[in-house]
Amino acid sequence: MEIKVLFFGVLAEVTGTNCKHYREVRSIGDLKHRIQDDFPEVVHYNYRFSLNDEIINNDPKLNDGDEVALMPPFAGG
Amino acid sequence: MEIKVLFFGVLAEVTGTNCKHYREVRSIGDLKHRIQDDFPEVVHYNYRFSLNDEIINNDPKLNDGDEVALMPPFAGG
Amino acid sequence: MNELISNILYAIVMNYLINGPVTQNIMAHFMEKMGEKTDSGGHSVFLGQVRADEINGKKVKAIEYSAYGAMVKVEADKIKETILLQFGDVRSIDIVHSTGIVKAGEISLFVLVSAGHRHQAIQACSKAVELIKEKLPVWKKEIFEDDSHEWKH
Amino acid sequence: MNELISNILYAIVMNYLINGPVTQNIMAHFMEKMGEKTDSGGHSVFLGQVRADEINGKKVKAIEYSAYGAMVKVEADKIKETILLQFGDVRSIDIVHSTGIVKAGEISLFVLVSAGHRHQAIQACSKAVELIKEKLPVWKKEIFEDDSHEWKH
Repeated sequence: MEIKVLFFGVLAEVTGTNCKHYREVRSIGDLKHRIQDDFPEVVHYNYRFSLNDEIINNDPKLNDGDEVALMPPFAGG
Repeated sequence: MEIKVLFFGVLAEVTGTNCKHYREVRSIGDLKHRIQDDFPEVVHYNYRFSLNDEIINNDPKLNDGDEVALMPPFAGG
Repeated sequence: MNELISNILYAIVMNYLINGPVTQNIMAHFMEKMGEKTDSGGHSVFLGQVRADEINGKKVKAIEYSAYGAMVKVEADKIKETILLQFGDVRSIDIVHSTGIVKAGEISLFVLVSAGHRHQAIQACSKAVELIKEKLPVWKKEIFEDDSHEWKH
Repeated sequence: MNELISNILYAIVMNYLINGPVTQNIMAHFMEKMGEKTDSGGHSVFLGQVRADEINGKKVKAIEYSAYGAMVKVEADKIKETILLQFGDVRSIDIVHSTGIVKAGEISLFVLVSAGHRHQAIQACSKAVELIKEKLPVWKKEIFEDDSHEWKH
């Protein structure tokens, strides 16, 4: 299985990427460790996860084709 | 002395005039009677007086050249 | 913009009244000026529109407004002062009100308030609209499709 | 209006986002539609403008916005539903937000709420603006005159 991870705002800047694919990642908790291994600097930032366009507060299982985003606090307007 | 009296809104309609001059009228109270003599129908309507662009709640003396208006409740917007 | 139009717009800005509806062109004039104030962060606009109400089976086709022009000027100036005193973040207030015939679907009142931040822009615009309704010496009669009319209070 | 422009406007209406500032032309498009709803009595518009703030002696010349487009669509649809449920007199809600570069003095957010009567138009527009700030996945960085930048939270 493969999922797509999007980085927004300051997290796109500090990771140097907008998008990265991860394979064989079972849950958001699992993914969070994988991302921190790749981009240690993200631990310094405040962010939430979304899964398929919905903000999540729990630790759901991930499925093939899922889209996850790392979202710093919103600042629209 | 002569003053100018303006009629607005429904009062312009029921009196059939926008403007009438009155001579030798000493106060708003005095003027009110003179207007009611000329246009008895105004007693059926709710209105306030203004004197020289200011709403008045008392009974001031009138002076030559004053402009008085009879104003039904406002309905702008 | 040619000189004639510019003079007409100047008269509206100074006297608050326009004969007929507040057109898209007039609104555009005020909205184009917004960007000049680069210390503004929010603009709140209110537009009053003539509604095609149905009253006792008769449909409103237009409203005819009349106004006491000299006193509108005095009162609208006061409203602007009041708002500027109460809302320290407000940078500017524009008010345009129609006189004469305004058809259903057309705009009869335009209020634009610019402020440094959104909350004061929105609150001040809302307050200005309430003061306009309460204080401006303007009267209206609804004109129905059969050309009969009724004064509104 | 030619077909290309009409397609661009349709995409804005459906997706809420536009690349670059909300221009006078785009605002005019939405404001021209207002008169079609002759049961509307009031329209409340909010415009968010990029402010030329000075921060530590450096002046903001622009803001660069980025957005999570798919989620903006989901969240803005939800905001519209929320407002329509809460304010029964509201007839329509339009929202346009910029992505990319918007210069100081330019408009980055346009919200237009039409209602039967003024109070609900004004309150619903204010509520929509708060929900947009809270719920839309949009990020911004201020770009200074020396081309340095700072992320805003």
